[in-house]
Amino acid sequence: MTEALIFEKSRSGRRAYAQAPSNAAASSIPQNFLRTDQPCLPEVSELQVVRHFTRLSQLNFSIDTHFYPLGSCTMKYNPRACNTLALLPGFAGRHPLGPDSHGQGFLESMYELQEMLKAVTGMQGVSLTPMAGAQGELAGVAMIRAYHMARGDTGRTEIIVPDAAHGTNPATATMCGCTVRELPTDADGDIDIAALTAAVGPKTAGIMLTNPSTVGVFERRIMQVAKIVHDAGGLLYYDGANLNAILGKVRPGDMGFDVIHMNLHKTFSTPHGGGGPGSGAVGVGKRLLPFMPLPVVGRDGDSYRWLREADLPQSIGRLSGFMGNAGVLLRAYVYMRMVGRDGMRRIAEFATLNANYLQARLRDAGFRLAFPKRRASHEFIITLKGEAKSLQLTAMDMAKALLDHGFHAPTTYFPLLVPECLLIEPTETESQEALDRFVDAMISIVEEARLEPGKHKNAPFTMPVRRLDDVKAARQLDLAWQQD
Amino acid sequence: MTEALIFEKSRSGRRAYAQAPSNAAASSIPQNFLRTDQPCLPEVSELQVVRHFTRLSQLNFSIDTHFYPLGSCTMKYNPRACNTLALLPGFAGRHPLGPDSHGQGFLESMYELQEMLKAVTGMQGVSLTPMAGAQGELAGVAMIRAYHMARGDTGRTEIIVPDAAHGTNPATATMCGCTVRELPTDADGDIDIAALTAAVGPKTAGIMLTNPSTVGVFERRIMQVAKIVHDAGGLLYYDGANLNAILGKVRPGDMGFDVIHMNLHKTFSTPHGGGGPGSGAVGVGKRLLPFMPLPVVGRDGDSYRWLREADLPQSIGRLSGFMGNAGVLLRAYVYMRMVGRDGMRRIAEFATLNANYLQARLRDAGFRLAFPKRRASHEFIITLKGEAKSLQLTAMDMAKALLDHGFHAPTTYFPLLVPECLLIEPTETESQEALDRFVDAMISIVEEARLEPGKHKNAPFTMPVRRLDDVKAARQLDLAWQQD
Amino acid sequence: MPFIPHTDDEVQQMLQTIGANRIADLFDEIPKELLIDDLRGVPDALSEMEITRLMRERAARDGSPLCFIGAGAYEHHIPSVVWDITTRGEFYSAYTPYQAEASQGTLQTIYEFQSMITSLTGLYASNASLYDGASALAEAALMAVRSNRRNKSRRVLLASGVNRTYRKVAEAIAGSQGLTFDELPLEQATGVSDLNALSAEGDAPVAVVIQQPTFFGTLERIDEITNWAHAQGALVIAVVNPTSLSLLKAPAQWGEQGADIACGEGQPLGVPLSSGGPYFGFMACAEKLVRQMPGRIVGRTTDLDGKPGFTLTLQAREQHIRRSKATSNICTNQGLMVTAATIYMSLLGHGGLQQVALRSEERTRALLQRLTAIDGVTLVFSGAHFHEAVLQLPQAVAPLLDKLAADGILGGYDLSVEYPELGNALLVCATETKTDADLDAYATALGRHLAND
Amino acid sequence: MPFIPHTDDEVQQMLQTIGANRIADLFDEIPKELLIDDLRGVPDALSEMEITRLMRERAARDGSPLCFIGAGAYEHHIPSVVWDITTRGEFYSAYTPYQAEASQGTLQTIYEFQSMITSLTGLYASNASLYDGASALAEAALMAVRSNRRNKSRRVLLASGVNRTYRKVAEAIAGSQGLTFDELPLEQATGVSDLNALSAEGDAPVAVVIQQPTFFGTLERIDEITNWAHAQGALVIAVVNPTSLSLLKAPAQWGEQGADIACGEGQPLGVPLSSGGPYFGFMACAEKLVRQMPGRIVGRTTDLDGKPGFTLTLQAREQHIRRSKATSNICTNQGLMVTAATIYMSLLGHGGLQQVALRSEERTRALLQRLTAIDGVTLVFSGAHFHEAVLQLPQAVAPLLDKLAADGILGGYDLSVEYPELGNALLVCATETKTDADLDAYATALGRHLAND
Repeated sequence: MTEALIFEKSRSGRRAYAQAPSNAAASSIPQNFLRTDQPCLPEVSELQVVRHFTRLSQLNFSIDTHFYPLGSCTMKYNPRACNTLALLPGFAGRHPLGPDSHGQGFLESMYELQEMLKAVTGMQGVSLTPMAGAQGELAGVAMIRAYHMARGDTGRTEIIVPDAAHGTNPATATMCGCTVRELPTDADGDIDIAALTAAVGPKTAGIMLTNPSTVGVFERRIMQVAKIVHDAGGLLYYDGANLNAILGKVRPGDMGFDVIHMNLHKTFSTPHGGGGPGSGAVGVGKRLLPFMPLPVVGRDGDSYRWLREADLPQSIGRLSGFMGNAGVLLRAYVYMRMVGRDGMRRIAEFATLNANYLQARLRDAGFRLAFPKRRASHEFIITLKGEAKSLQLTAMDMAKALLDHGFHAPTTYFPLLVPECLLIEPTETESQEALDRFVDAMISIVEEARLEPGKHKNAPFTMPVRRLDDVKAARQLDLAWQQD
Repeated sequence: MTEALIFEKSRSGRRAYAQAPSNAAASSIPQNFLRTDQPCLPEVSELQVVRHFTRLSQLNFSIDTHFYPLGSCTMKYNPRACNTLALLPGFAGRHPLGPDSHGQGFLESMYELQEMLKAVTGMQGVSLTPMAGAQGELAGVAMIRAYHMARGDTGRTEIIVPDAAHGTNPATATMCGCTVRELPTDADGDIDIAALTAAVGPKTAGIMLTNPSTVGVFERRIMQVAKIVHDAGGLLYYDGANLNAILGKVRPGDMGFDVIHMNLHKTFSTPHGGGGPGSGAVGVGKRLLPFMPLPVVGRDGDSYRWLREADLPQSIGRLSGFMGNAGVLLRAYVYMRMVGRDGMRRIAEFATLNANYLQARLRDAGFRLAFPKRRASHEFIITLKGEAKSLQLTAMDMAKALLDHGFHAPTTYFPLLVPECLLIEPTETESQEALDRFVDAMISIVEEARLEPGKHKNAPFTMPVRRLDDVKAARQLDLAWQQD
Repeated sequence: MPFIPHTDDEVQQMLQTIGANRIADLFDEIPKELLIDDLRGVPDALSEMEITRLMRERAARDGSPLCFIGAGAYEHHIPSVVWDITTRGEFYSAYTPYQAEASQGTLQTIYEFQSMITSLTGLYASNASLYDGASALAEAALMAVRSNRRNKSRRVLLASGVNRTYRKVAEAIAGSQGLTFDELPLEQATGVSDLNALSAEGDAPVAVVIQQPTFFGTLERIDEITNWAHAQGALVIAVVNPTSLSLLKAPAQWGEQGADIACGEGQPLGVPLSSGGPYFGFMACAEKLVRQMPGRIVGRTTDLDGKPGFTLTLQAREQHIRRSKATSNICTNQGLMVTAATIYMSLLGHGGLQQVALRSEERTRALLQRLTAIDGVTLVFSGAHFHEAVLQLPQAVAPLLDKLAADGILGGYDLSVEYPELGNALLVCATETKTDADLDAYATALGRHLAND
Repeated sequence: MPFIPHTDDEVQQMLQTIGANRIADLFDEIPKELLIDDLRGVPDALSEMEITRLMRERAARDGSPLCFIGAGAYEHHIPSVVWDITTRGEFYSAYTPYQAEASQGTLQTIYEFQSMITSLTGLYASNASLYDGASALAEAALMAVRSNRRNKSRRVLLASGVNRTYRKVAEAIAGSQGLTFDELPLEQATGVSDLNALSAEGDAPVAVVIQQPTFFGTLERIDEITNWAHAQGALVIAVVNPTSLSLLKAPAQWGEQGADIACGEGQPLGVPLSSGGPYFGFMACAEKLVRQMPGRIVGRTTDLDGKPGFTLTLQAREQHIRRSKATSNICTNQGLMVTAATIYMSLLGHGGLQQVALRSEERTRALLQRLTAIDGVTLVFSGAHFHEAVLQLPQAVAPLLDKLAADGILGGYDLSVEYPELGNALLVCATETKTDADLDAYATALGRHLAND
């Protein structure tokens, strides 16, 4: 089942007429400013649009239709109420430059969101403005840089990053004009302390860590790591991608981190939307408070207002045209209020329970764990190095075969240091049965491969398309439909 | 692809906790009133509910996903705005017994809807209260009965119905305590005038007609029919199932009808919802005005109110607990306002254009029309009598085979008088390409049957289930899930 | 042309295929004198933007008052999931599932709905819905007459607590077939049927209708009346509130043999108040009556491969097959509402529905406590209530309700019109949606208005 | 436990499988001193009913004022279809389409979006979106520096009409890599860049940014500036309003060679104002620059059977592959907004989008006519405007805006803060959503407040 392009359904002169305003008088704009060609937007009826995009939607896997155990992405249930309430006309219709007097309901919610995020992270201040995790990282590293610069400590331009880190970490360091120094991971998934000690020095701006780390285990010597970095004059950055694993149990602020970004679209369940919008709110310790990105919501007695340049003169500045992904923040606010104080802790507990259960069941079924001596956090890694060799069943093949079994694939080939790896994160909102069925599918795929090695090279078999030619996609670029 | 029952996903103690109110104090109701067993509602999480019903929805064909050329059902595009606006909190939250002062926005819309429906039908009064076409029929026949009774004309208990009529017509007559007299249809699809003349008499309460009729053609001698029935003392009932075919072109009131029901879920595009809710508003001529079912919206200057028993003392009474399917009426109101005066006529014109085009293309492709000498109205009939014999391709087989081609089946085996018939209604919202593709599918099914007669006995092949055993369903009743 | 996809070129091509010159030619079989030129009375088209603005203004005019009216339609919290999923195009824009293989989503949903209704009522079978609670009672009465052939009576006896509007609707719908409806007298102290009147009953009725909880929110003596009715050879029809069934005895458990038919208004199960509809009626019955049930019924069966699947069944009862001999003329029912209700019940589960019932009952008690603390306001009926109750006011009800409405409070349903014998009686209701602040607001406003007079 | 499905029995079974006694044991690798007991600062959970009530009250408090503010975010009618379809679970709750075979819906939608953006801009390729218009400009500036290796400058020259907030954002994001931003002077009479200043320019900038229409709603001399920039060896970055592109010259047509990169704010294409986000930035570029583009890009390819399909492509540019050498650190972008915009553009088509543009322009003219008829209110810049314009008021702007806000009218954007040299300058905007009555209401209120002082 595939769907023709919307352009192929277009007929010159067709129109969804209820959607255009009445014909306007001719433009008063001089001819030399006007375009002479006609852009190829499709000319289709309203029913055609509805049918086209409804059918396209059905070609997707999604949380609402499938178990989606994607490591490092926290694909938990997105409560519907969050969306409904964020789209209430009073919120959805509010102009970003409208006066604070017509936005107290919104601003109060944002202020309370800042307070709740401070509480769960143990930080001293929160700015909601970054529009995704990577922008939160950028804000964080920029604040670290600004801190050193403000102290006249201008030589600190190195950011230390573990080799297993998310790609956004080194990419962000570069964007902030820093250089990257990679740190090896030891056999049990911890940071190599000797290497860290050797790495820090007068050039150290800071270190970027995820804890639990990207290999799915908690960095046990985090306090020692913090001391080494702080003693060397650097600051600690917490990548919040895995915050779900420790919510309400441990706080990055207590571990010694100076700055954190939170992926609200992971931990606080705002929708992933097929690739965004996210939200990368940042939290800071005392040292970085003056440098937070603008705007931030402040409170004067019973009223709320945006803090601007005059309020935070040392701010690293603005990262968005207005004030970040406000509607995403509203969804996160609603989610946090529905989960509540006790629910926060349960998120970490049940996410961890599910991950450890799934890890135990897969281990018992014969799969090889990347870090067998460790507790799983909310995710864990298995390696198919053996199966790739003996059964011609690579991590990629397993991923595609799982699609045929009605499961979205786990994250594959990340982190890069584990060969043929699957990074599996079940989240707290999946039931035991769902996990059991997933294990059954993994087992049966291996059984099939035993009977017919290499069989899954051609998987998936039941999707709208078969396996796609990525090499061709990159070599013979076809990035936009062209009218014949 | 099928989906387990929601009960099979239930686990004792599981709950969508955000959806229940906080625990209440114990009930004050004495023990003897309380139930002692626990009803088997499923115990599932919110994600499980979302996933279950989202996946179930994907098992359906629908207008939003497929061309749905179901005769006599007018499966046209249901504009999304109609739903959105009917669910605005001020409308959706309004209690039916709330004071008129808190319902002027709703009542004004209903008053204007009544006026617009009067305009398009040429009737003198409209009551919006019937909740579906069949209830509109009941209201209509009850009014006819009440009219005769009020005149002391108590012997008029016979309702004349063409043999091709919808089953609801005779069933309604029975429900109103009348007997049914069937009238044959002639070879060109018109009423047999001689038979009509013979049928009418002092027992005649009225006649129920659809025009264009259920065989898809306009009853050309409608004025003569009206005269015969009226002269005999009977009244004429218009079954509005096919009103879409003549909207803005001809008005039942002008044809001589005394009462009409409209299927707002057909002509005025409120959603069919997998079997309702519909709305069967009735329009009446002058003679039946006093008998309209309650309530009706009245206007006093600038304010609107429900007319009740005191306002219409001869009313046939109430047909619903409150005032009918108000939310459906709102959707129809929005639709009519968006279509507007000129759009009404275009509905009939383009529905008729599509039907005649499809009829011509199928005829040219070798299919046999049931009434080849006639214009199609907004629908038409082909008979597969020949194909059933020569290719073992019955109307049922064609219907199931069309599903495999991505088209919903036309209406099959109705009207009963045409053997192996398909009643096909494309509606005005389908494009020429959609019709062409449908013709292509019909042709290719016949081609397949030529190559392999009887092949489609086993169709469909690509649906979530294969052809279902209806006989077993009726013999071994399984109407509800039972806990083991 | 809103919603019509045709371009001018296509129209010309299509006419050519047909062999017509103009679209008008396609109407040439219609007598010329019938064709009209213009539709006076229908205004010019509005764009979606314009109608959106208009309807938003109208909806805003109707506001969001604090509502303490029940009387057959109840404000409950409706989870966002319910209508988000129900209005998915695949449910919203599908037809009645005649083509079963292409309608398994709707059919399985109905099967699950039927399972839930049979479980709540304790009865054997449920249909796929009727229009609403009132018309469901009319259909139940007709069904009882069809089923109870030994009893030639066409008289239906109603317990005193049956909603009077339901009676009117039953009379309007079933009256043409000669059914008559009588009402048992009300026991003034308790607000339920006076059982002493049963012995005075003459000819056995064909059916007895018992509403539980009653229209007044009181609890009827269901066991006694059910047993009496069965002893008379009458069938028993239960009219029940589905929320209450999470708490109260299921109709199948009433008396020695249980009610024969249960029906009621499905609105409390996730359906918005929406000025009275669309709601849905539900109906369940004992095994022996299933072939007399009106409306659609879904059954589970198997396909050619032996896999389970769902289909409409027992269609021989229905109008499209049986025509004038059908069990009812019903065709379209309230499918989408049933989808919403099935999702609602799945989300709540038994425990959640019971919490809604318990919380509503508690809220009503809390409201009564506050209101009867006001001078001159008293509770009319003794005994247990579900989530509604009748108050006696020291003044005429209607003017007081107007004053409360001006405060944004809908104070209840004025019983003095339909039940003048009850005096200045007001039926009030509080569901789980009402906070302490809401109850206080009502009590304060009522107290103020009564003190000012 | 909201949203957590586990029953107590299941938890016990699962712990047994793991070999742990309690859930707490699963956290035994975490240093004990780090574990916290309680989360002060997070309130107790609210049920969906409770949070619904709370948020409805807050949203109602923010109201629905009549809005004449533009300044980078524009109120347009959003057809119901757009968000009904966009929020379908299959779009809403899907992840970035890394597993292409299970994500063809999202991928094809993005491919169609890219096609629409390239067609509107006239450029070769579009990415799958950036965060918003302002950050898109920052990325475009960085991209220009990467692409324009012959030019060693890191100075970016901005036309006078570039949104000042965009400049601030570009400085915050790109400043750490040594990029600096200068602004051409404003020609006071016309409200566009003073071209005389070009000859005074010293070192050639690496890129020139031209916003069309300008922040003031005026129309920049795009051809002259583009040609000048290319002559200097600078790349040209167009910042454009997508609605206006249905009417105005496409960036690829600017000057002799066309702009090299176009970017802008996608919000006008069906995205609600929503206090400033989520919106989306779009970006398109000439063929030679495609491998320097940041963000995701979807390509069409074929599957094992040769059937067409869609996949993420050119991933070697991205952070998850290239890490510290990536074109940007962007990962998550604004996917759902792109889905909405694609549906919006499909519904409107070229003709509909042009009608929106024309009608907005006409409404703004009609507004200006009414407002400049008020004593002391004048239009600041001569020449053509799109759907925004600057007015000079006879009084300080801020207090007047406060008075209008009290009337439920948001009168525009106060320019006097950012552009004190313009005096009491107010930027006003009227889109197709404004009726004559709306315009009259604004004019009447403004006239009244000015007359009263």
